[in-house]
Amino acid sequence: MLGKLDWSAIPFDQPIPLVAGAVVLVAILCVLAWVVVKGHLPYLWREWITSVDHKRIGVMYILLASVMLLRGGSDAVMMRIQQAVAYQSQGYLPPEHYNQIFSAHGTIMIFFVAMPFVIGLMNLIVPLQLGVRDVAFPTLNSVGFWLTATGALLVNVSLVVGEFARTGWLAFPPLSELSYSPGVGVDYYAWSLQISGVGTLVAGINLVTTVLKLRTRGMNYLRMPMFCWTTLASNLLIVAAFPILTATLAMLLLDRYLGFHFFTNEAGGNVMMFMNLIWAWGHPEVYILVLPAFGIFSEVVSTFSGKALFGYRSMVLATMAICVISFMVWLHHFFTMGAGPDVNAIFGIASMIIAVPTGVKIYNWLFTMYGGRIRFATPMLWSVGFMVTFIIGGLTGVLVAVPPADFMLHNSMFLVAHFHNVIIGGVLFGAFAGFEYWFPKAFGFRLDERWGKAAFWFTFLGFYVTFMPLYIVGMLGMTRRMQHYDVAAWRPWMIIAAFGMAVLTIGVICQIMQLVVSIRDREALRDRTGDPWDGRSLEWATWSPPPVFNFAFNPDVRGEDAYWEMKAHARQQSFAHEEREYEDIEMPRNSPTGFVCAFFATIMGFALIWHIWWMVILGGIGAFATFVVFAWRDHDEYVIPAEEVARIDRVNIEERRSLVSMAGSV
Amino acid sequence: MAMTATADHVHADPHHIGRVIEHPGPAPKRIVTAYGFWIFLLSDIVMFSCFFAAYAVLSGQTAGGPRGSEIFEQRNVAIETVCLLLSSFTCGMASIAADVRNRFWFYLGMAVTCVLGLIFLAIEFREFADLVARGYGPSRSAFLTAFFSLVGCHGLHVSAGILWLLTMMAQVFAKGFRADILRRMMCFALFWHALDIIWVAVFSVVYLLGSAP
Amino acid sequence: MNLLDPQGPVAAANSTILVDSVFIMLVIVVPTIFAILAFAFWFRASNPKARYQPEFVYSGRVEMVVWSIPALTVILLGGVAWIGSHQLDPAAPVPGTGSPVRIHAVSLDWKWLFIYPDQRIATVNTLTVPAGAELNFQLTSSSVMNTFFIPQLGSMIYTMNGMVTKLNLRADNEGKLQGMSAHFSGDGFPDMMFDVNVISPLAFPEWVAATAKTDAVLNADSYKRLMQQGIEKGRPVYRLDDPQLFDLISTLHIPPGPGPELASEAGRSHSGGHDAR
Amino acid sequence: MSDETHLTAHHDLAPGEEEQHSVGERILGYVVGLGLALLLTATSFFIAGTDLVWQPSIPVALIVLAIAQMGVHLVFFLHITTGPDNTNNVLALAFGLLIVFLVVGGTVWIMSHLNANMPPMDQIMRMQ
Repeated sequence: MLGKLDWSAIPFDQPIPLVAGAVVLVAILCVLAWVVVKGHLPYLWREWITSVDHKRIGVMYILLASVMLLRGGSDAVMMRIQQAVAYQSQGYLPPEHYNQIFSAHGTIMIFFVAMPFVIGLMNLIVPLQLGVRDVAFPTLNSVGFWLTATGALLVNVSLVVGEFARTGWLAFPPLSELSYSPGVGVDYYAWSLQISGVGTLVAGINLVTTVLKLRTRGMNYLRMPMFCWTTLASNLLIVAAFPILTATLAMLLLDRYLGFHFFTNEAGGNVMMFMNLIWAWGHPEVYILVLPAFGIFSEVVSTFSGKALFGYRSMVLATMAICVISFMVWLHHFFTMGAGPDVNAIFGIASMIIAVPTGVKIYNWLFTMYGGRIRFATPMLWSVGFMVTFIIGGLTGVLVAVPPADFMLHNSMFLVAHFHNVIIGGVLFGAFAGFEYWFPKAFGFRLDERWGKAAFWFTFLGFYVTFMPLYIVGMLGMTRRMQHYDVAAWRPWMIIAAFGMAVLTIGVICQIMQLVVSIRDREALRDRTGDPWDGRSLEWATWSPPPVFNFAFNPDVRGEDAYWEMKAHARQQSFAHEEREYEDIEMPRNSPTGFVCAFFATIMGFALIWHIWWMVILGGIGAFATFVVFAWRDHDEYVIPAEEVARIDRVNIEERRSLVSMAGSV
Repeated sequence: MAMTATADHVHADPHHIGRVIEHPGPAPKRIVTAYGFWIFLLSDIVMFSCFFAAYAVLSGQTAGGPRGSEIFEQRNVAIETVCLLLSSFTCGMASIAADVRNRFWFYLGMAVTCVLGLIFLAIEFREFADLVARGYGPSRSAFLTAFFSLVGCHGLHVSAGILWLLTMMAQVFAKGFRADILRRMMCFALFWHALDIIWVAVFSVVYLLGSAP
Repeated sequence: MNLLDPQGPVAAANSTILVDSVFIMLVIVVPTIFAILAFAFWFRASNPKARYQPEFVYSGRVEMVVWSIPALTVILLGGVAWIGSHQLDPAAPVPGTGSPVRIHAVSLDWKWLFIYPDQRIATVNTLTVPAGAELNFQLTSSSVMNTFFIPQLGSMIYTMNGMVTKLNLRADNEGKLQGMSAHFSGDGFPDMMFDVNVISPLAFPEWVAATAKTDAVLNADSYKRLMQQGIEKGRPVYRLDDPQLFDLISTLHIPPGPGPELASEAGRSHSGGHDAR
Repeated sequence: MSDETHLTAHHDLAPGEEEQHSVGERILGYVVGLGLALLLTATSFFIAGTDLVWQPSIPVALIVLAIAQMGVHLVFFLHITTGPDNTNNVLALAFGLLIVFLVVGGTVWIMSHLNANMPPMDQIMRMQ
């Protein structure tokens, strides 16, 4: 009846996950109870859960990422403490628990923190920057989000029901095959990634189509803000790379569920092919994450330097070059598997070639600052911090692209330090910069600068204190994923790294405090102009938070830095403006399709993991029925009448004109 | 006027050289939907390419089991191919019928497409069942694993296509040729034709190249 | 275990390339970081001396330089990578004094088995080699993937079931080194450290002779017992019964090592890793 | 604004969409496509089973025929053309094909190198 599921699935013998799970469960129940008692449930259902508004979905993506950042972060804290204490002892985490933690940490941080964070920001901002009312497929957008949330949910369920993979975040066979991982851990891993992978693919298709087909009048390709370009590149990579992940995990699942022989030791299976395929996805994945961050930095550096982006065409070229070359380098993740020297050298050189466009980007940001008038608001601090940190990560990255050097550094703590260097220093700093930069746009008030700056400095220093020792300990020969060790020389560095983790944690706490303080002081921090940073692209042309239809009139773009041009134009024409004819606006109706679909996907995923076949069929039928019901509905749009649009817009224009006149008088 | 406009425009786009062709604004829904679906199809083809790559790598790993030339039956494959080709044609007829709002020809085209698809699936199913019965199931060797996965993945797509096709017919029956239903019809036609393209690769690479002794 | 303290020619070359590459890049990276900080500081909004040049958004000259700097660096490093990959290919010979020593390494769950086919002996978790001689490793795995790595001798390489990888190394100085598995392989993975004793070429035959006197015999049966999941704290040595043992393992004539037994039906696997505590 | 500087582009065609044609012309397109596809399929099957061509060239011929048939499908069934209104569709297709080429070609190349460097079991058995 319940497949493999019974009471022994709950780890009563392991207090840490049980207590953690209980605390989280109680917290969730408390929040739910509060929501229900206060009567917020209908509001949440109407305005958020069923929302197909790209801004709302973007915010929910970021919320999911932030919550999962805390989960992945606590895994990181536990790992650092374990490695600091587990010298010549077992530490406080037994191997079967420690191995789950590092696997979960990697999986969560990549798939459920970094991905949703950048997808959320793209969702939130790209339609605004392109001057359009929504993404190409609003309902699918909601489906994509909820499927991502399903994946995250399943990973967390594994904490208390069953176990998570103990194989590392890429679940290399044969360790992840049924004979060496007979538990449900790898199934949790694979199914949650399959489900969230569908969500990611949907988001990718959506954003590619949005950028290519939905730009407002006059928004030519070479007038798009840099963030739109990097969004395009990143989502093209999603569309091209995620199917590879899906196929690879499907093969692993076929091996595990139906006794196929893709990667088994027996009957001619080939483990090396898993490495090959998973990295054919895995390397582009890195650029899927970092390209949007590059876009965010481009926007931020240009805005806060008060200049257009230096070398815009170069940047576009560099972005698209990275997009294509990132598909030609995946072998560098397994130089030490024994391919011949020609293959190793060619892929090594291809990997280095990516450093060229990346280097060009750094220089272009540098020259954007040159001759600027730089305001060091929090987003700009994150950007400068990123530029310094990312160069170091780039250096060590090129270093491990040299095959002979990689023969020593592969899988070492040096490598761990390297990819944290680029992912924290690149993606996470970028996500934070974008969060600080666009928060006023999303919510209509700014974030507290003092707490924001404190968060930056603690995170920045904490990062160095944590990861520089890992570089050193890697040079001392330490390899990754060690639950304990006996080498005395490593110990002091691990203790310093654990201390750095504490500093990083303070940074995260400051980030939370910033949010709390800002929400408390939201009236004082209110932004009535819609353009708090003196921005240059179209998202600042509407007010904050933007109305559901984004723009009363789809803007007419006349050049690069569209909104900057409009502002300059408005000043020149001394605010002469003609009253325009308002029109009705059609917007997509909200739909519970995404939520219901994810509900069935959760059931199906859970049933698949535990081999509860009747429930799998039920979930599948439910998901199909959901889509048929969605396809059957007669009205998928509603109309906002012209008078309503006019009323809302006139208020905005007054605010804006006062802003421009103030700016003009300076 | 032209002068000022030029000056204005140069000012606006410092990186532009020469004339600028203005983007006309958001595309109509029909184009957006079909284009999005086109992107999805390309990603689906990338997924197939992984199974093709796996097949290429594993096709020699028979582990003492049968080789391709010992189990493939060209006659069946030829019938399957003709079925799919004809169904692509009838699917095209159905989409023309949908465009001219002709219900009869639409139903007929879709029904024939459905029947041809079912014949294809039946032949494929019989082939698989026969192999499993002879002990040559996917667990027998890595070659058979790759073969069953690649061909089975295409078969699953055809099954999903038939489910979609029936849903499509039911929608037209219940709602008529509404704009959104026509958009879906366009996507369905793209999907069905794309499956045909993948089948061309399958029968060439798997069955014909694999039959070589 | 310090990578910058190499004890053999392969490690010496690897670490020299490593250090060289770092310095080549530092030449570019340090000025760039300096420029970032300097520009950020000088062009701050509160600095009245900084000249605001909002129209400085394109310069062909700067673009040229900006593309050339990383491109040239990469061409230089690419050359290093090309030559280095070929010269330091793990399978490339590393000439040494005396006759080469053939060693067959097998990664087990979770220990290392070193077979000396010519000497007809085998050791677990300890590798004894003569200084100065070429060491010809052939490596495979009894079950899951591992990576054979002796940091101070250089180049690591994967071990995989049903496959044989090749690695040539040389240890130049007598002494005690440490090796490890550098690829996660399950619960007992951190205990896959092994000792490397580099002894003088004269002492090596003596060690072989002494080892060969042991009573323990390694054949297919005792190998099957050895490959059960578990951690080996001791350093057992064996007389090698069948010099073809490695071939039997790598060609899967001896089936792959068994995984953990599923203690309960409920998807939480329990493995030999418990023994470790 | 002046026409000289601001030319307005037209929207692309949707993938699968044809330029304005009469029903008869459209049906004719499908008929031609079907005919060509059947012809190419028949040729493929014929070549795979015949002794009339030089055997080692058969795989090449089959691959060329397969590519030709995919082209026929693209043109006559999916209506992909090189027209300016199809640029975006063709670019997307080209990107997809590039990825397919990289994934399949790269995998085959890498795996053949790895397999050659690490003789797996059956090769060793042959050597013995």
